[in-house]
Amino acid sequence: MAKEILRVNNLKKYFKTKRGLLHAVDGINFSIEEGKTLGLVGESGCGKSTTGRLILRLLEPTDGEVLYKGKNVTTANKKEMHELRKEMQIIFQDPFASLNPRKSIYELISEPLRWFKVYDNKAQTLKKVEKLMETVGLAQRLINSYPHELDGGRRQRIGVARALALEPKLIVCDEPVSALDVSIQAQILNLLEDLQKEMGLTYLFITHDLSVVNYFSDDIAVMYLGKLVEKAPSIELFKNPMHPYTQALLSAIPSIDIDNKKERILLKGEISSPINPPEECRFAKRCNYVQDICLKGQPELREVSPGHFLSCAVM
Amino acid sequence: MSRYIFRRVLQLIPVILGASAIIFFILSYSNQDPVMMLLAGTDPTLEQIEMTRHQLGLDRPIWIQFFSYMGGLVRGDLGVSYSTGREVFKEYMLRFPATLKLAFWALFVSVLISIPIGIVSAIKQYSWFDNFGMTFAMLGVATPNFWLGLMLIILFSVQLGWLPAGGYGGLKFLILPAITLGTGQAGLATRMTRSSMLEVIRQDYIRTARAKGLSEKVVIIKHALKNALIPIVTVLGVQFGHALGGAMITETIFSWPGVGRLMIDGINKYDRPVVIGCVIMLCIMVSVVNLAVDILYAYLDPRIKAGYSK
Amino acid sequence: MNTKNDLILDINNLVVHYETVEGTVQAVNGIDIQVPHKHTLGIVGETGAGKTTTALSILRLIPDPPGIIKGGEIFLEGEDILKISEKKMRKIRGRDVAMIFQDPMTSLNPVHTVGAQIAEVVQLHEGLSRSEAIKRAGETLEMVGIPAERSTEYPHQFSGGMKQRVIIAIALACNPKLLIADEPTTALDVTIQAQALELMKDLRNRLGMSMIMITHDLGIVAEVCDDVAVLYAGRIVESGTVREVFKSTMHPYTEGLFNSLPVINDKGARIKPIPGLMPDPIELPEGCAFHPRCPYAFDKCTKETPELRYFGETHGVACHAYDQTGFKLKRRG
Amino acid sequence: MSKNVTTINDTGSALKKRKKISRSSEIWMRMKSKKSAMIGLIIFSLLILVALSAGFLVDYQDDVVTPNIPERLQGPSMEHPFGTDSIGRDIMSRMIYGARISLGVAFAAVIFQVIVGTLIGAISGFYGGKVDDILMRINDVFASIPNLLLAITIATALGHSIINMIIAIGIAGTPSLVRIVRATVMSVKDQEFVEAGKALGGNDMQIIVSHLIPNCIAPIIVQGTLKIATAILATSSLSFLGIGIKPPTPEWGNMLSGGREFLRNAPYITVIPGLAIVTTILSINLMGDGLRDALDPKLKQ
Repeated sequence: MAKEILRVNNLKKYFKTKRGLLHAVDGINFSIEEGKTLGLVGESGCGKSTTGRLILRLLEPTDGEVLYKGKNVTTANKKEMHELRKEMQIIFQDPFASLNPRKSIYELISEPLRWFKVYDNKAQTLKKVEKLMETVGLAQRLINSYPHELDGGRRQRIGVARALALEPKLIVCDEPVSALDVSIQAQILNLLEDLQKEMGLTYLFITHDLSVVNYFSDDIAVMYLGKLVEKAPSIELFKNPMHPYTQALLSAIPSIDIDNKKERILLKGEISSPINPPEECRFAKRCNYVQDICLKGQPELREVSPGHFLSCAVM
Repeated sequence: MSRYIFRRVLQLIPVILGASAIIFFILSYSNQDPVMMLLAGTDPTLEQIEMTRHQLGLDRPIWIQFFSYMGGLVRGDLGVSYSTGREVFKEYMLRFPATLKLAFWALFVSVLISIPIGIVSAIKQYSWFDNFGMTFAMLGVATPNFWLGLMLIILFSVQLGWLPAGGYGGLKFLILPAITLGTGQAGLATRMTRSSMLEVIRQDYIRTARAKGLSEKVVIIKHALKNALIPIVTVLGVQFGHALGGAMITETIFSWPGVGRLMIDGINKYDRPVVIGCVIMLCIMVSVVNLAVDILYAYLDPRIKAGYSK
Repeated sequence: MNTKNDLILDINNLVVHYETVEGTVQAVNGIDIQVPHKHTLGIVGETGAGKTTTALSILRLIPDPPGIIKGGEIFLEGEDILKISEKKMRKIRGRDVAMIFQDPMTSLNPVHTVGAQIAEVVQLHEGLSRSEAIKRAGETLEMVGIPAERSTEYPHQFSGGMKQRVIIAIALACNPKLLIADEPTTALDVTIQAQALELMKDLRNRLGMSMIMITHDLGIVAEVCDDVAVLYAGRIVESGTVREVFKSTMHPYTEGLFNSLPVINDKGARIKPIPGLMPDPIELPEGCAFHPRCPYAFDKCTKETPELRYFGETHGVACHAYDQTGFKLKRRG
Repeated sequence: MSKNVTTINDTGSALKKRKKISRSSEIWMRMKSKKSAMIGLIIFSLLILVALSAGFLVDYQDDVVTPNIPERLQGPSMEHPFGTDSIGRDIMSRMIYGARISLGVAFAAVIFQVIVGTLIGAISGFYGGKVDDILMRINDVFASIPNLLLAITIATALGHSIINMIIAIGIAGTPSLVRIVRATVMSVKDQEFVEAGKALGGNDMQIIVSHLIPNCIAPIIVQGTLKIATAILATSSLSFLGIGIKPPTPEWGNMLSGGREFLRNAPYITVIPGLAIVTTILSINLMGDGLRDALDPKLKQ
């Protein structure tokens, strides 16, 4: 019924550093169906943001391909890429850094419209900007304000409005709410949800916050040190987490439920270095169930039950 | 660490050769003639001029002159002065002790003024002391050395007669030049100390130190100052390096027989080997001081040390 | 209610302002806090609610200028620390009251070894010799799960989670009676946060400390705290035991916070954000500071600031809505 | 379309009172609030005014260059407020003309530096890689020779004229400006909003015009201002050493140097031009500092 809008095949991104090759993203595969949300979850340094940037080709991949509606994004030429930018957009994590401090809200939101020459006159552009501001819940009188005069929540609304300006189909949301307070976070999440319903948007929702991702996503992919370790529909993942890392991650969320205290799985140590990682399973050093087989390498992601993919040799 | 030093010394070579080449060509394309300068006042015959030119090797094409000079340079030969006929390196070493002495005492004056004022100004930001300190620093930056030197001469030599107006000798002769050069340097160093301290005392680890119950003195000296020193040491190092290369203006005012005077004399006489020799030595001085400063960084900040050993 | 003698900390009507060029920032506007011995109090609130200001007041570390403690009393075991000399206060910091700061990346001095940074505090407060202090530093590191040999290393050689352990070690080195933790795990990853929380809980129980846990995360409060105070615009709007506040929430703002959270076990439950924004602390609205965002606000809320009133022994709420008989919150599912 | 979306209702925020103010007037307002910056600006404007109107105020032949031996070495008086010099010329007239030379040379040299420095620095910072490597190595070599020494060498080689002074000081001050511009461009280039611009479909040119230039211009203006002070200092230093502008053309540095033989009897010949230099440089630095604070939008809070 739903068709695939984005497919990522064996995507890799290595960065050269002084100490060796940093395997930021190391051969990941997934796809998203139109109108759905895929949550990409992981801790800092796992490569989730790099993945988002690779999809939009803000970074050039080392290997692999990104297909948007069957078109290969990674090999698109300048002109094709320019057209693709209208279809795929991004909302950044830090609403302070991602808005040019010297531009007013009008200039910020109208920028893509002007660049793509969507309208031939200023009045139409202004009307569109006003409409976008209304859509994301920004008061019209702020149109000439500068980002530093606004709070984080409003700034993030500007980021959303800009992403919507060209009426894209796919939006990569890179930790869009993690810099915000709980009550403001909830406002932005609701906004994104409403927009999805109204405009039929597809989201890749990148976050480290599991409770948010569960609420927001249809499917969840869990990332650890550049690899996907598990992927499943979110209800299934939360009910039946299979990878030891997913299990630990889920149990680590502090719960507000004071009556049902769950047993916490504590992991040993901390995330190891992504620079020149050894052949073994990336999680082997911290895993409570590690066996000899794990040291031979990380297994491919395989389907263990319908829609539920796992990369673990033991479970 | 030693590998790091070795690498730095290697990097220095192209810079010195480049700087020498620049000065060489600037002086060579001058519309002035060193031979005429040399023979000035002797009413030379055409023959004499040609002979001198030949002796100095200036009748050869410019590229030949250049490569012959550079060839000498690579062998460590700075050449011979046109005007005195002596080896440039010997001339230089004759003057260097005076410059070293002046540079060292100027640094002493600068440190003595800038660090205490900078620290107190930062701790008591916007107080009357801070205003006073910053006005002083602003004036230090805005006052030209040559004028400050002359003002000190007017006051201490001409009016009060306490100190000599120039010349080379014991401490008496050193005081005015050292103060002139040192206070000039102190202006910038004071501003740097203040801003660096202000930056550091806002850091979280200073709050951690206070939360331990440490006294303010310990917090400032032990926890803040060491972190703030890097930009201060950088500024002081650059100034010291330049002073080592010859404080041309201060040395001129106080008739201080250092390498700065040698350089000025060389320029005025179009004595190319002397000028290039001085520039090369200056580059070496600046680089040696920079290297010393970098090594000092490693001592001040373990993160930088870790970076060097890679 | 607790009697005075049971309390390690008793704050009465604390008011802290920051005088800035743009106006007076009313950061803390009359806060009462009681912490009994061996209890853990959670202080919850969003950015700008006055959490950190409250914490720093207890150590008298409010940056002055621009901060001024305008009024109130802070009794530490019966003694008003706002009235003692700075010298005496320094003896309390690090020895009786210790603090853990939010960002482990910036809270350690980069130019001193971690061992020296721990040894410094024991040397200062317990009169140990340098070598004894260094030995103690090693023991304290072991206590937080770091091998003693690493005491000669510098902070940049530690990962984020390890740095936070070092900070915990510094705070606990002198066995403080009260530990103030200001968002101690916000900067950490979830799995590392779990390790740090576990460690803090364990040490608190072993050392018999009282603790104030400042956080914006209600989940952490549920896991770690006995009591909780909810802060909004520099005032406590609701306080009580964790059970009281979580299970029979009374203040509309607390309700809003809970409704803003996605429910992890119930994907269908839609979040209900609090409309609007935190008020500007320079221009707090009249009456109840929450009234512009409150769905239950009526006339009185715009005029009078509600006082904390108690329902039962420990459950306090500052809300006028309870003047109306039969008022009840509509908490989500 | 947006019926489901909650619009933020404002809660006593300070934003309500805000009217639309243009950016330039906002910068001006911030500048005005800083007393020291305004003092600097006023003094500097007066100096420029004096320099520009020098031709109306004094007669170059009669007042500035022609010796008047009978009136030599007269101390300050009503007739000669700053006294006369060793050959009897009115020091005030010479100072007024000297302002034109000192400021003129400095301005021209800085314009040279800003044009060349910005061009090289921006290319280097924007393109990076090999281009950057080569340009920076060359720049490093120039930077390794101290400013004053480089200026002296160039001035000596070219000969003593105003144009040559401008070239000498212009070239000598360029390497440090190249570095500042390059560092600024690189730091702006790495900002997330530049990446955001790319994601929104901007091409190189659009991103340069829209994001890079506006964020680099403020630091360049500030540095340019401060560089005027350095250039004035360099001009007068060279003239003082007898390498720069030669008498009888009046320049503050050579006037001051001319008083050296008369320190005992006529110290004012040395004192007054020096005070003028200090005042000028001080006013520029105060102004530059104020400008830096005023141009930084993040400092506003």
